[in-house]
Amino acid sequence: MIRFILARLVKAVVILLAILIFNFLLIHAAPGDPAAVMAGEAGATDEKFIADLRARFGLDQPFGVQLWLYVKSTVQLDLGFSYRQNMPVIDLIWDRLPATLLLTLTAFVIALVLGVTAGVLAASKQGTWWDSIISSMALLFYATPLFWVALMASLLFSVVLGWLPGYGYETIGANYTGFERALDIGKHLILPATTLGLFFMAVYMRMTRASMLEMSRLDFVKTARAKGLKNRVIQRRHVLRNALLPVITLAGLQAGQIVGGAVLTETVFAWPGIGRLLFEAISQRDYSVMLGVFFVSAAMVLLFNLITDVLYVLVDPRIRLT
Amino acid sequence: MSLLEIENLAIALPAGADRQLAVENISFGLSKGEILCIVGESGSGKSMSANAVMGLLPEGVEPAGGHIRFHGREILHLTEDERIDIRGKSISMIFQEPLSALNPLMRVGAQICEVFEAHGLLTPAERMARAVELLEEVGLPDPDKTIRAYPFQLSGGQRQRVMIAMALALEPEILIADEPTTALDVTTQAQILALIEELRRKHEMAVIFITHDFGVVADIADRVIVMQTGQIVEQGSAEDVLLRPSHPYTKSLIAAIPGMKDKPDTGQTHSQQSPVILSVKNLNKTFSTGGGLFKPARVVHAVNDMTFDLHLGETIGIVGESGSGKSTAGRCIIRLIDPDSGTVRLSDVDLTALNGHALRMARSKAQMIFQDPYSSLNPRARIGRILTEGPIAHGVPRAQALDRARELLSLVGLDPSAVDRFPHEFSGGQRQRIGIARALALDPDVIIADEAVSALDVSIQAQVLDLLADLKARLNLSMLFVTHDLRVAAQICDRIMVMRRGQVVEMGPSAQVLGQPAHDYTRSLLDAIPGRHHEAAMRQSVASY
Amino acid sequence: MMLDGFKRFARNRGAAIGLVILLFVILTAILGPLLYPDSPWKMVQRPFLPPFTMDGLPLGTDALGRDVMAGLVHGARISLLVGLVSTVVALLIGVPIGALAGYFGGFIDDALMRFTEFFQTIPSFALAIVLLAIFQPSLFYVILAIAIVSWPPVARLVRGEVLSLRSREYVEAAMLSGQGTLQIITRQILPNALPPIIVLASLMVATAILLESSLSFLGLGDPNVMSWGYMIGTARTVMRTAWWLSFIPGVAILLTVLAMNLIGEGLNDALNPRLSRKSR
Amino acid sequence: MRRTLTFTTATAIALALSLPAFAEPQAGGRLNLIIQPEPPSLMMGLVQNGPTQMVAGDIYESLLRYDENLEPQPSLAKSWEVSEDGLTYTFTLQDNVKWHDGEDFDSSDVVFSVDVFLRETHPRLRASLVHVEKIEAPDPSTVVFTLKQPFGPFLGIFEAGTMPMIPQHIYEGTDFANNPMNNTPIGTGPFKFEEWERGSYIHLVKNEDYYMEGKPYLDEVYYQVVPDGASRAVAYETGQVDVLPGGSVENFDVPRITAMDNTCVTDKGWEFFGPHSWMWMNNHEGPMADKNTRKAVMHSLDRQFALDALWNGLGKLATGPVSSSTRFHDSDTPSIDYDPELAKQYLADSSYDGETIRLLPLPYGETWQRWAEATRQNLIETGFDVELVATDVAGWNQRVGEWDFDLAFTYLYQYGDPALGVSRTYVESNIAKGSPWNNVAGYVNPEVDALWQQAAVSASAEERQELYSQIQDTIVDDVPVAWLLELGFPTIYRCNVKDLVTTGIGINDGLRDAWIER
Repeated sequence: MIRFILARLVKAVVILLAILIFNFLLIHAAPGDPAAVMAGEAGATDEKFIADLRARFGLDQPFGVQLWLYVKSTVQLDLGFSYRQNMPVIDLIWDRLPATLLLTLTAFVIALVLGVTAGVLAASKQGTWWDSIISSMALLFYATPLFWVALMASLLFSVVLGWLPGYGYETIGANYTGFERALDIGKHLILPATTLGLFFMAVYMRMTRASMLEMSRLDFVKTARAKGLKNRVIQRRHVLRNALLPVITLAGLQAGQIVGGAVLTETVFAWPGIGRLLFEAISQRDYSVMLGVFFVSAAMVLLFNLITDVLYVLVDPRIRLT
Repeated sequence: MSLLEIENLAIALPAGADRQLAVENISFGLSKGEILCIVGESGSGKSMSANAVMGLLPEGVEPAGGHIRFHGREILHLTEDERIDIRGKSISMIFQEPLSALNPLMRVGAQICEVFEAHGLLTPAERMARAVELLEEVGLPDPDKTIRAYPFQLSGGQRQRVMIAMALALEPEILIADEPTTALDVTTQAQILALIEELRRKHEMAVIFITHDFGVVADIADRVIVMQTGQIVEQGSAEDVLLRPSHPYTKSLIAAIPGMKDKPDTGQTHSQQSPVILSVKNLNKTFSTGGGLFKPARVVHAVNDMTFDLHLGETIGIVGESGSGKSTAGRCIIRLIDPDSGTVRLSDVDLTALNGHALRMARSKAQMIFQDPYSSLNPRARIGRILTEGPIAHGVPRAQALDRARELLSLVGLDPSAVDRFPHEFSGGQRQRIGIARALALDPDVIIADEAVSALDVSIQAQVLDLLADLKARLNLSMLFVTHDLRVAAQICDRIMVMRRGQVVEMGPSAQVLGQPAHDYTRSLLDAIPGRHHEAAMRQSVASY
Repeated sequence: MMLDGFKRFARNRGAAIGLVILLFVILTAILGPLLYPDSPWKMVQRPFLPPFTMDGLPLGTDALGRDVMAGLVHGARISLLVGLVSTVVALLIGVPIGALAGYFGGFIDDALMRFTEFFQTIPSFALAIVLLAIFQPSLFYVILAIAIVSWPPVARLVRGEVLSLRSREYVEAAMLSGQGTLQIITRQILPNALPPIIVLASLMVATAILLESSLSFLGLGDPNVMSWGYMIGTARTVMRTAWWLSFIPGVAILLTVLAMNLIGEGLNDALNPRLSRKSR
Repeated sequence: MRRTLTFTTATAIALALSLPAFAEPQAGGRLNLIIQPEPPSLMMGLVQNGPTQMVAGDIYESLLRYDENLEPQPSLAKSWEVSEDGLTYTFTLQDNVKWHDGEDFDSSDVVFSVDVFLRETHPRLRASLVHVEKIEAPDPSTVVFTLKQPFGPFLGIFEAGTMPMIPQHIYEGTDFANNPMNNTPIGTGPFKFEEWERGSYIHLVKNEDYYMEGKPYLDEVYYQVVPDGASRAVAYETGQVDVLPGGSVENFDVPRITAMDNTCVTDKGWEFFGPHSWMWMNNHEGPMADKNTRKAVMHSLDRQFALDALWNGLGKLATGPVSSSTRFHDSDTPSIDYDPELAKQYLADSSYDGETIRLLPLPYGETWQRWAEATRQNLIETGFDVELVATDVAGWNQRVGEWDFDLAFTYLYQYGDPALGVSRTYVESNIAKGSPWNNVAGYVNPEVDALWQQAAVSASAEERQELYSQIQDTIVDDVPVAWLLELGFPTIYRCNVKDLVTTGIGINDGLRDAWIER
């Protein structure tokens, strides 16, 4: 078990290193010079100003040196300095990361819990109108553009109905503390987390349903019936547990998509997370921030993967014990 | 009054199946403590009535008429709750594939305890204690430890013992065993049969034993029912049915059982004098699995220092149980698997020294017949393409290759027009004939038959074996015949090589290996052959008609 | 076998509905330029004309007075084009990688799968954004970016299929009969791996259309072609005053993607009754 | 047809502005504003982009501010004198001015700020400082600037964004760029920096020790960061913000929002900047090197449609290089009108033969993107083949700076005087690859260059007017760029927020006087 996790960690580190180099190459292949952007926004410029900026960015160093410095410092958890924001990148990310984690984890939990529940319901009522309704809903969510749902949801629930706040992380300047603040954040979280979670909910629901039906056909379910177990027990103890394995695998594979979806959701709902930070950084060519966010989001994906791996292992003894 | 009485049972298949009723007119009784064997080939409907007793018919399959009475009470149309009460408590069941019949995610102890839980019996601690007792009773070693094991940690035989323990938990009056030993090695099968026999005696339990193997029937049956395409064709006491079969179908089945003494002893001297066509020297292959950064690899010696010569026109059988390395050996010889060391000389060419194109060309002289008639033919290729691809790859013009394909089809007993059809249009036995035709298409010097008849029903098996024997005689083929079934090997092989865990434990002329085995392992294999002690009698009975 | 599949497909009500919708969209894409020969960019009326208020402009006009119906019709071509072409490109990347990895196993498999895993670990949408930031958004690069982020599942699926088909006895028979590796992969293995690939591809078209619209929404689409995603992206800022401008193309995307999904499900039920649900 | 459209916004503006604030200011309250995009830093000596100026304009001050006619008004200097020869400028500072950390502000801070700090860090000011011989502080409340030669626009550079006062006691002798105090800016302004929750808001609080008795009126100010235009509109509608500065919501949303109750709008407060938009035309090479092609482009543009449909009628058609709010604008310069037929004629006379014109939109949001689309359609109808080249900000900078375009949208501030904000984009000496902010078009006219030179160093306003009129006539005929609009940025606010825009610099330094009526 520990050995398994260690092996996974080593693999994750190797992938992270590869991602570091890849990101660096990728983003440096981009046209556009951050010094020029900054100079532009300053309103006017001259040679000296741009040269100064380039020196401060390290953009005057040879390419290889920039790469080496980047990898070296990243390994030491120093993700560089954003001269545009005048802050260390790690601080910027650190500021935004909790919001993104809160959003993605909530969406993930919503998707998983609702998706699996609906999937179980649909599978156990296979062929009834319950099944049809749940399956159709899932198909619909699966086919709807995320940003569009987000827009429509904010229009409906925030503007037209006025039930929920339509943007932001908390009520600004309200200075809530403790439970009140948590409640406030929770209210702001509902729309973005639900819209982000909908698509994945549909995915998990479909997977759970299909997997439940497939498991129901297997021999051990027949054994369980031959024992005289009640159907409810069979569904829960034998079918569901086995059916969850592919769902967990899928959830791990989709971690990356959730983080990616967060870019859209955070942009529409003004959620101050790293997805938005990334989009802003890309349009401003803030190399160090882009690289940093990329690195961190990839690390997040690996973390998600690790969690699902561990979950998988906890559920499936075949991996744990061999 | 019988314990269980089945009367005029008919079971309907869902619309669109190949026939309307899975079984019809089924009537039989089962008395306390009796072992009733239901025998039949695949598709005969032999499992259906047993499943109907449990109320475990597959989806869409419904009882269409008749009665099933348990202690005189009609149980064919019970509610689910009433059925649950009977299942596991009064009637229990074990299945063919013990790995898939156990929940892979639960410890075996928990799965046994579930039986008590399902019927609301005992406290959790008592259940555990009972489970340990049960494991002990079915002969599992170290029951205290085994109870915490997961199914994948046990061997096939052990898993089937767990299944039996589970079925025994509430001391049911009837045990339904649906092909419980088919997936097991022959020695394990013998042990399980003995166990069922013993438990039956101890608990006075009635057993419905479903099987396709007359050998097994001969070993354990009190009474026998023979089924063909949904009908009972013959039933009676074991002795009557086996020794005095009345129905032609029963007779043909009994006659088709591969015998031990069929092979005349003359072949040996003849082929030993002919030239050596295939020479294997010091062949080795090890597999290592699961190696990783933090995990030592597990090394399995699949083929250990194998050496032998195959003469022109000779057939050598490579016999062993699963995991003995017999298939690996066959594949190493033909370079489907690269051996670690050793040489394989085919005629004058060292196959182990070749690679790439040269290997592909040289290998045409050694061809293979495969086990599974369903996966050995490309489902998307017409038979014509399947039979001509090889020759065309070796430069034969397409038209000529196609003519040859037609010839080959006739040779293996199929209509030449088959070239235009797809594999799924043929039955298992016919496909196996196509596989043989494909192997012959390249005019090989040596044919390796890997369990070539194991997946076939016994009557088909006999036909294919006859075909092979015939071809061998006509074409003077040299053959390596890989099989787990000593009876089959006996029928066709000149010499037999017995393998265990990668080692050749014994090799010699068939008659000698089978008649006076030198090695204990060979002897134990021979002893475990089901129905062995009744064979002579049965054979005689069929012959006398 | 294929014929059975077709029957099963045709019997599936959802798939039939999907097929009808998709055929309609395809027809629109083909005939659209005939019905609306003018550029969809042409400013024809006053801005923000609501739907059903003027003859000849059934869906009204957008922020610059352009005909929404014309945009919708021309957008159908682009959405389908992006969906199909990017899927084909993704297949061209993913199938060979998966096939090689699955067939050869060992080191090659390891290397290719690490490579694939690596692409799967990077959040794909963010990767698409960065790729477009680098290449500058044009139709070509939009398609390329979508293909680059969507091939890994193909590679994994194909690898899995090839891995299991490779050990089929008919493949061994083909090896023994002297056929070359390439021939074995293309003639024996891939045709049998086709059903799940077809299913995955149909779903990928749907995903690609969604991805394109998401990118356009963020302003990373090709500014010279009228696509549905572009239309929503444009209309987002005026959603409050002219909600129908984002609603209408949104519904178009929804229906098309839904149709692709329904067809994918139908194909799945028809071609792999038991298979391939696991593979995604 | 299009001309018949009615835009009510313009009338609303007129109404809002015609109501002078007679009521007595009330102290207290909190003001919520949108800030878009989030500024990279608030240290105005180091960063001078728009968002930084808007927030830091309340923290930092300069010696002067300017009214809507660009007349200088007292700020940190309570009075000033200019010598007859136009070479000596003497400023007398306000009394009792303190930095936010309690230190006294005096003339040595001014000398340090201008001569040391900003000379090092502020490129735009540096360009003006070349005219300055020396800066002296004869006593703590007096600063004297001595020029090498007369410099006409000199009195126009004392605005906070151009010349913010930097605390000498914090920065002297340090590495300016990496001083940790950059994150907690210290100025003399009416509001102090309190907190910056990145990605959410910037919180400023009232400077209790402000030198003007009773001011500021507001207790605290929140600048809220909301990245999406639609969300910003929602924020105003749901009452979470009170002020939408120019550019914070898409123009398409403006009519709807201004129609709300208790909502006022003004396009004042931009006179100092005079945002002037045009399309760069690549005079260096390609089709646009031909004057006839350029004229064809200019006549193709339906700018009135753009003004009405995209800018809600706010702003004006630009008539030439100098904005009408900038000094020395000549309203008699003949302008070039929308005339598709004439455009086709010019095109026929030009050397253009069907090349694809690469048009770069300004990546500043929807309005600009739509504008480029409309422009492309205008040009296509004249007979050009036009392709939009999508870029982000960085790509735009790169392409424009490298002259890798045929047409490119842009707009620039004019800072009140042609010598400060106009000449830079037309003189030959300012042609240099690498920057998108100089004479990118590559316009060369030595005659005009000489006139620019002469006008800048003239001390006489009449003489300057004459020179600048001459310049405007010549340049308009040469059409080096395609002038579009004098942009009107609407500031939208609740009507009970009073005195929000009182100067030509707008809300960048307006919160000193603002108050909320209850």
